[in-house]
Amino acid sequence: MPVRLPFRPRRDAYPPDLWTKCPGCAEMLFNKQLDKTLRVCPHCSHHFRISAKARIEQLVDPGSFVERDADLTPVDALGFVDLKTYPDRLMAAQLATGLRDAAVWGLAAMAGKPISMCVMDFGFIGGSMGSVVGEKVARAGEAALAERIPLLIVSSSGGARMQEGTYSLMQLVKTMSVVERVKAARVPFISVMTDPTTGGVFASFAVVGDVNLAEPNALIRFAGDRVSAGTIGEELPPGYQRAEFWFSHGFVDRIVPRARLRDEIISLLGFLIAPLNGHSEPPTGPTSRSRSFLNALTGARSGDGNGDSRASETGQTRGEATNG
Amino acid sequence: MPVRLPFRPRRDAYPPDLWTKCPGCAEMLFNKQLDKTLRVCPHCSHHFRISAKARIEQLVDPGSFVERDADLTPVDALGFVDLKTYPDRLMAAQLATGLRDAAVWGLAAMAGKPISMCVMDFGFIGGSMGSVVGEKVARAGEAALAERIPLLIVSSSGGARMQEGTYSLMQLVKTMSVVERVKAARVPFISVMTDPTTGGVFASFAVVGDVNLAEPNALIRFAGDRVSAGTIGEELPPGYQRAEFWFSHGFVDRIVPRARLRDEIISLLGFLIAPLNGHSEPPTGPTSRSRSFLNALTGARSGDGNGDSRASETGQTRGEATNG
Amino acid sequence: MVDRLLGRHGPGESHAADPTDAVWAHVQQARNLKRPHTLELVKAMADEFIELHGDRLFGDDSAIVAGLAHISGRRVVVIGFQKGQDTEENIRRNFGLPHPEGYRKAMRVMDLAERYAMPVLTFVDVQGAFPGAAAEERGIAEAIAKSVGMMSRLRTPIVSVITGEGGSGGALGLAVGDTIVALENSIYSVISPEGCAAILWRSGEQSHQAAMAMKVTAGEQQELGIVDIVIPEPGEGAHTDPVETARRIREVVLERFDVLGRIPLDELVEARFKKFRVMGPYVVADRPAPPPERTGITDRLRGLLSNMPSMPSLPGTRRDVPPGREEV
Amino acid sequence: MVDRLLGRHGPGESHAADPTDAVWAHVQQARNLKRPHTLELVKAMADEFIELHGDRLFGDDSAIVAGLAHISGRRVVVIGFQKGQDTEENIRRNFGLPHPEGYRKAMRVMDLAERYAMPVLTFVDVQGAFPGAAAEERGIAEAIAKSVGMMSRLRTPIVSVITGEGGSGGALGLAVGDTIVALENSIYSVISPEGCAAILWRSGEQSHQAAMAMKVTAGEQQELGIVDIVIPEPGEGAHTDPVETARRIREVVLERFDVLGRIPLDELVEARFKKFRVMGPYVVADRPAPPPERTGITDRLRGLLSNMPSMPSLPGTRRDVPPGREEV
Ligand SMILES: [Zn+2]
Ligand SMILES: [Zn+2]
Repeated sequence: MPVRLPFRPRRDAYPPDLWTKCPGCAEMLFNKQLDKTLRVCPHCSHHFRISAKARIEQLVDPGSFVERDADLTPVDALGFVDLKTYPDRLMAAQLATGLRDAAVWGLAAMAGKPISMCVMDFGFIGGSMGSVVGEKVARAGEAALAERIPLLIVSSSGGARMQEGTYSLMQLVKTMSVVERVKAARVPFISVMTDPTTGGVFASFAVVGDVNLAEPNALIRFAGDRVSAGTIGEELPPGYQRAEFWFSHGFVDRIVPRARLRDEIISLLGFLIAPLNGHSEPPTGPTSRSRSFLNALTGARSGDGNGDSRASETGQTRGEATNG
Repeated sequence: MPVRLPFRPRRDAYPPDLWTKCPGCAEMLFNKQLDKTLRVCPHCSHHFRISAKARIEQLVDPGSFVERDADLTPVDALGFVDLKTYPDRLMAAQLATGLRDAAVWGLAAMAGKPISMCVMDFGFIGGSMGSVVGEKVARAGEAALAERIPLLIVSSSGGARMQEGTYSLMQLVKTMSVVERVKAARVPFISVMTDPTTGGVFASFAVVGDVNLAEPNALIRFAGDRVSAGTIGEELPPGYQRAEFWFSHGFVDRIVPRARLRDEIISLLGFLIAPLNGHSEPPTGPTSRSRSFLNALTGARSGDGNGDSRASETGQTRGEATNG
Repeated sequence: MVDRLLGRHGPGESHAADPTDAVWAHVQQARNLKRPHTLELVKAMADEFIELHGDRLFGDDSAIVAGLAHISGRRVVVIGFQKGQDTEENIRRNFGLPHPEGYRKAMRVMDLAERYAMPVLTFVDVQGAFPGAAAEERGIAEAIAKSVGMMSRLRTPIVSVITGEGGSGGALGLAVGDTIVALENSIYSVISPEGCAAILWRSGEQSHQAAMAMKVTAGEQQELGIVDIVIPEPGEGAHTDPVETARRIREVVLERFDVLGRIPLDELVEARFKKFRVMGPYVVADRPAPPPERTGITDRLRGLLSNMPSMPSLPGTRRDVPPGREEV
Repeated sequence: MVDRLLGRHGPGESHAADPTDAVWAHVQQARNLKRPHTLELVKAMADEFIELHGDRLFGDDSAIVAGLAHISGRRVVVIGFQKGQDTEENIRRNFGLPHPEGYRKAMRVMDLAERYAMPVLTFVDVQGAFPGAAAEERGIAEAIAKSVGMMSRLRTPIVSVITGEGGSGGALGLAVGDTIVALENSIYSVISPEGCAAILWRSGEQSHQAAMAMKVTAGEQQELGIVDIVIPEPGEGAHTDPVETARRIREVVLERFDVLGRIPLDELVEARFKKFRVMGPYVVADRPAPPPERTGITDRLRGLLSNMPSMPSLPGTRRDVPPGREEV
């Protein structure tokens, strides 16, 4: 459940300098080049962690993302102090990321089709899930439900946020209860697990997608290895708790390299189509409500099920993704 | 799936002489005494196989069982000949058991409450499931469904009956599709697995009870040990595929000695009460339909949920159980 | 022609005069590892295929594959057994023998089919479920029972195609369809001929007789009313022209989906229920039982011949009316 | 009185002046292995109890027990964690640390509860799910997620009673109820104090501070709105009088079932959804964020005192109306 702070520091994901040393192969990589390869090492395919903003830009039709509820801000309900106060930790994270908390949700289009999406940002206190993150996941799910459009959640989290105590734990219930409604209504839900997806995020919405995708070598786990190895004293095999481990154990449908992720999701969305009323035959196209909704929000053409009608880059700019 | 004929011969279950040697502890047991202990060895608790008739008498309120469809008779649709013809095998089994096939179904009362039940008889071609057995299981389920009374199935079977070819295989679908309807309608289903419950019977209705009970040490398995040990060449542990094995592997709720079986089922039926309409609150007592049905059929008082109101031994005699 | 019906096509086969040998040649043909399996067929049939993995409980069974396919513009869930075509793949696929995880993956993907209104196409080609302790103790029986039960009530059209070996409960676990199709050289049986012979004849050597007695061939199964449609195989058998085989399957399957897709779901599920509810003959004893039918080989071949150029029949019309109790 | 509230009852305990030590004594009390666990409680509460076993998938987890109970004439499904009371039982029960099979058994039995209209009573007392590789690889995360999801929509009343340690997701997997009850000396936390200290303080020795910071005690959890009802423990704690403890639990639980049972199922499930849907405070940024609340120990104890003689509140009245966004 907990956030384990000794994860790779944020510097690695957003280096201030021109070069980054690949932790996979130790090659020095030129950052501009790395951005062109979606922050995947061209030598060893190491997938660097990326921000929610970068993730959204990589996935959705250009300019189609409209952030919602960017103004939701965490509070220190417990008056929590460890080595720092929780407000100090929050402020530092907010300054470093420009986010108010570790998740961004909004509406977007993929291949011209509307989706509701929520993306976690590991750079904000380890992507930990407190009340705001849970709220954003829930609202993304509720929007998917209301509009009968697919829900896409990209996880990147150290787990529940200890500083909000059991409120953080309750976010597992909050998010799962919405996801259960999404599923009961036959609204598609695609979960993408990226490095890392752990603790309470893995033990709630991230693991129960209609389809679970994972990036190669992503760390995915419930119990931390300190717990697993230390407390229980078991020897842990190599590759333990990596995406490929979960694939072979039946919890991940597909391991998808970042360069193929957008196309795979679009392909899947071509199959997972919410029936018009949740209980009968599939629609032949987007519902009128979804269509007008999409048009209104993104200016995109309504999807015809054949792939690549991208929304034009009007209306909203990319920059708004994380600026709300 | 198949019947394995080299099971213990029927002689052991119905010895013509006065004494039986216990296969569990090698003690010689006086048959009349053995009948009083429900054919369980008083020394080692070995549970002898018993006929459908004996099973019914042990379980239901005295005189309450009314057999249905005793006249269903198998046919030789394939013209099947192995070392004998199928009709010859059928005739021998019919003469030996007084049954027309390996299952008996009917309506009865337990502690005054109506149930629909089907009991298999291993003495009839190894309790193998052909079209008649499948039909009787299905009809028992349909009666439970129609009357909204619990379904009780006591299995004792070598598996599907090879002499009826794929018709026997289709009995898995026939029975499961009825059981699915029973479950969807929230009608209780208790499965009792006795020695042996194997092949297609284990791989259909027997394993999917709301509650699965098993007699101690009963052989329960899908693949035969010739297949498991011979074909695959694995070493099989002691106790492999016995009731206790399935208990520890999560497929049997409770192992119940024969002497306690009736009481345990009655207790369970005190909990598993079909809601009046399958979708809402539980009834406070038997439905009026069930009550009149039970009264009409057995002369029993309607159950009040408190146990022991036995039906009087009027109307139907015990002897009809397997004579229909 | 008789040879062809019984599936004796391969080079070097003896044209046995003994009908038992002819049936056995058919069995061998059904087992030919070069026949196209699920992945080969779906690749030939579909414009797009995305395989889904894992049962979300324990593992991903490589002996059963499942995924989403676009076939001629139609979204279809495809599930089937996957033998290997060579030793290496066979080892990786556990010789096509599934563990419980395979059926549980199938059920998970069938649930997607129902929820997102996609018809289900299953390919059946399996000797039987894996008979080892690992499959047994993790509940292969439970997995098959649940899969059979789920298919019996799934609220979307299902077409099952037996492409090779339809072996016992392991096959049935994916073979509960509105329409049961079989490739000409396939077989379907309650137990393998070897298993049947070992038990009833007390000798595995009688497997040819057992295959004969169980009427395992696709044509015989159609005669018995188990199989609805038999698809003739191209050339010397499916393995000699997988692409044409896939084309023939696609044609039949799409026609079935067209017909089944027009039936309201309640009626479709009710018709499927009735289809299997009435399978298996019996008589009521107070009427005289009909004399046992002793079909000779001549009759059997005649039956095969008359059924061979089989035409699709309408489920829901043919199957809606239960046959009389003494139909056999 | 302060001592009592913080659960420092055992013989030989030092009456620590440091509030951190007082909280830690409470933690120790919650972990006392002599406290009654699920089977002890249900035996004391119920006229009849039939335990059901197995997840129908892989095994039977001895760390979670489930079954059918008659309690004062009412049919109730009881599910709970089961630590051992001595070393031998603890080993057999895996120290009360569940594997996925435990939650899957729980879900199977909850399904019976829904289908046969029995309310569900869960007892929560677990350090956390088993953190070893076997639990991990068989999907402890998936099992907990599914159990939480299932409880959030189960169409029957659910009352969860935290009797000892409410530890993390492992506890939550059985703790999604219409009403959350806690024994006075129990704790509830997002992570164990030791785990929290190891991560945030980089030292397990700060676990007392972590327990304090996370406000783990039943009374504090009630203040935070997580726990609805706190039940005072008899004598020197639940372990000193298990029968009286069970009696007090039964009284509260039956009252809750009476109230919850009168709510139509649609409303009940909607109210449960809303209860958890609004948990967790946040603000909207364009309004000034309230200054961080720094509750001192004095305030905390005052809070505990004022909440201690807690009365059952009506869910559906108290919880139906979402609190304002800035309620905390
Ligand atoms: Zn690299
Ligand atoms: Zn004995």
